[in-house]
Amino acid sequence: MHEWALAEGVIDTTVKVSREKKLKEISRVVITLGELQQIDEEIFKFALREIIKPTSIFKKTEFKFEKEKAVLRCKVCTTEWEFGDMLCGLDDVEVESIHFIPEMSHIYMKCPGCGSRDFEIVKGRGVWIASIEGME
Amino acid sequence: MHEWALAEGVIDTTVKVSREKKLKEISRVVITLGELQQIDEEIFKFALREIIKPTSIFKKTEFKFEKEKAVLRCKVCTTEWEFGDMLCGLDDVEVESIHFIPEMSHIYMKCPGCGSRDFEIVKGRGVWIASIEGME
Amino acid sequence: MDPRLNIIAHRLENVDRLIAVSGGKGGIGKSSVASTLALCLSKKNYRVGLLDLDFYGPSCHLILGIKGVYPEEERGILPPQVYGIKFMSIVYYAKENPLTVRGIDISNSIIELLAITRWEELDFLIIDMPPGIGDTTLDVIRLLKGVEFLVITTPSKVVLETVKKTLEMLKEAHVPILGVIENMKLNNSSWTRQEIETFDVKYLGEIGFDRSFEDFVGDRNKLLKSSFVEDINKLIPNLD
Amino acid sequence: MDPRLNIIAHRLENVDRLIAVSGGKGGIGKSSVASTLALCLSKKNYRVGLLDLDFYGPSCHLILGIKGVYPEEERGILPPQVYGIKFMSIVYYAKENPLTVRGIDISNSIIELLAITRWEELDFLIIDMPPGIGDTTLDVIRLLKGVEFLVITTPSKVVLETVKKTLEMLKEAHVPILGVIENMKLNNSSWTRQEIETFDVKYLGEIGFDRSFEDFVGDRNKLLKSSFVEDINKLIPNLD
Ligand SMILES: Nc1ncnc2c1ncn2[C@@H]1O[C@H](COP(=O)(O)OP(=O)(O)O)[C@@H](O)[C@H]1O
Ligand SMILES: Nc1ncnc2c1ncn2[C@@H]1O[C@H](COP(=O)(O)OP(=O)(O)O)[C@@H](O)[C@H]1O
Ligand SMILES: [Mg+2]
Ligand SMILES: [Mg+2]
Ligand SMILES: [Mg+2]
Ligand SMILES: [Mg+2]
Ligand code: NI
Ligand code: NI
Ligand SMILES: [Zn+2]
Ligand SMILES: [Zn+2]
Repeated sequence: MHEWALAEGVIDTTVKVSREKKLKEISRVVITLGELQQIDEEIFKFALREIIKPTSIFKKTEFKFEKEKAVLRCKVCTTEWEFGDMLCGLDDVEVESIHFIPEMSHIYMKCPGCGSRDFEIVKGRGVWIASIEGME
Repeated sequence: MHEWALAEGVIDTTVKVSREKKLKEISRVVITLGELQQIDEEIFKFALREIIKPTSIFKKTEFKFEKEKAVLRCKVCTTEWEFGDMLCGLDDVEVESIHFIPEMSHIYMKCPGCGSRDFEIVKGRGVWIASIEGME
Repeated sequence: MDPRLNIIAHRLENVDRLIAVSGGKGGIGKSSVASTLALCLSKKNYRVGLLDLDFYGPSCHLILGIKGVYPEEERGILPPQVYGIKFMSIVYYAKENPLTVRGIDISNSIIELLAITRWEELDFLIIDMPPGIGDTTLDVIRLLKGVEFLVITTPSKVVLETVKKTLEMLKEAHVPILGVIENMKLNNSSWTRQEIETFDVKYLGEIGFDRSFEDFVGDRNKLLKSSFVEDINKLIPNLD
Repeated sequence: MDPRLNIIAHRLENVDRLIAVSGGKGGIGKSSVASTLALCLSKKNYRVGLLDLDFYGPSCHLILGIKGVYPEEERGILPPQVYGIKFMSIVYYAKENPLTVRGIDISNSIIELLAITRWEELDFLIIDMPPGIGDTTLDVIRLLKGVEFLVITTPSKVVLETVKKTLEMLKEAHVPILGVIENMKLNNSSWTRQEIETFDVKYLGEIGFDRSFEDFVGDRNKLLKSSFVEDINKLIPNLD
């Protein structure tokens, strides 16, 4: 349940935006869940619901989740690949390290083209707020 | 005339691409000149012409230049600004350092919003090949 | 929008003092000072956290002899408490492996760690910084409001030249500098003190070169009896 | 497409050996060894270049006492020749200022420097590496084909732990490792040698702790008479 800490980040940021934009109600928050971090959507939703309880601007909020595949690109040979293709080669401890700190993927993955660990996380890293909508 | 070295990079890369794509003639190379590096277009064109002399694939090549304004974004307060707005505040030695290594701009510029030097070069850094067109 | 940036300040709101042990240069004793300082403060019954942010060469766990512990997962992660110190390090996740990553990944890892770690109430959070003034230093400055820098140097000219760059950078960014500690002192030269004072920065004192320091590494009880610890204890009152 | 990446190999095609002096850890004597090695090789009439890639703490110019020179601009830039060494450093452009930049900017600066510097014919290009195994190390590995790593360590356990990470990373990336030099040796312990050899890496020899080294810093003539130089000269035959 370390997801809770990230859910707090989403709520906190939304509250901040609502203040800046003087929104009285938040109608929709779209959250991107990058594949690399392997966040459990149900746990995340549960955490969000628990955290917002006392806050009125969230009375009618819809939390929409979008999953994003993780794409990695090698800095040496420019090969691109998806994390999903490699997941089965990883053990539980490795997946857990990546779950906490997605960059740990550099320890447990290599470029399938040239074997280098010098790759970029192009997309699908972790939790991201795609948009926040509300009414003034 | 250190422009020459970068022009060699353009020609060399174009030759490499022509080999990979089996192009017999290069019809057009579009080159982006980022404002930050303050490259002189005439010098650059002259260097290109001199370098390609012996190489046949460049007989009918048009080199098209596109200037790109340099945009910087502060990592602390997210302010965005243009290099052009700050250029008049820099002396010759400072501009020359940036001309050689555009990242030296971090020494001579600050965020106009908060004074931080922790900013990103969003675009308009230096020489870039936008496209290479040719015939097989 | 990055949901992590905004929550970091909340994670640290009950930490009284954030002290980043830095210097820009490597091998000057940043990790030795950070680890020992945390140990000494905890001995004095302060509530202390120690955060090792040198991801390429994490050392605090080696110096203090910390192993076999792992954070608890509870609405984030709770750093394990060792010798009274709440200890957080990338070694929990990277184990003994080299981290073959670039600055952007270091930055993202630090942001993640700061966003999920629950320090709770602390009097001091000591942060062991890597060499350089790159991503880690810039992120600590932008994300940890109120952070104070404790700068280490040695009696070396080559070292001081780089340390001066760090001091300049911090001053220019209006980051509070607690002062400078001169480590690995071999003689009585006051050259470093003079150089530091022309910089208008406080010279906090010195730590002697301790020939047996390496023998104590990894053994907290021996460390506590070292001249290094003696010197650190003398410096603590100057940190206010 | 980045026009710089492709030209770098051409800039170095007439350089016989590219040697990156590294270790992952700071303060172990990378810059001291790199600078002195370049000096000694040049004394032996080799054609030598020295490239300082530690952009946060450039030190080679300080150790060799190089100042008042600047590259010539001619179809790129030509490094000035000092004491027979073609010397390239970020100090030409950053002067004495701290470089408040992130890894991505370090990477871009290095690529730029490698793309425009004309080394011409050289027997050796010695590269002084920064601490860490981040952007600089990764770029040197990906862009300088044929580069060999010369790894420095000291008799310290804390240091060796980080140096081992660098060795592991290099081995895993199939980068040639010339071997390891043990610097700042104070006694006759063979502990480091044993540790290195279990790693299946060549132990090249040692450099003693030279108490007067700091007094010689910046003065090439004094340096040349130091025990440090004596030790380096003994090691040179092992670099083949
Ligand atoms: N006062 C001291 N006396 C003797 N050795 C020291 C002292 N301070 C640090 N060291 C040694 O110096 C080396 C570098 O110390 P470390 O704390 O790892 O530096 P940094 O974190 O700045 O890279 C280690 O081998 C350490 O044991
Ligand atoms: N063999 C040695 N004897 C004494 N001092 C040394 C020796 N090698 C290096 N030093 C000193 O150690 C410090 C760090 O050396 P430096 O070459 O800057 O290390 P690095 O480049 O690895 O950070 C400097 O003060 C230098 O003068
Ligand atoms: Mg308080
Ligand atoms: Mg350290
Ligand atoms: Mg040759
Ligand atoms: Mg160095
Ligand atoms: Ni979790
Ligand atoms: Ni020029
Ligand atoms: Zn690859
Ligand atoms: Zn700003």
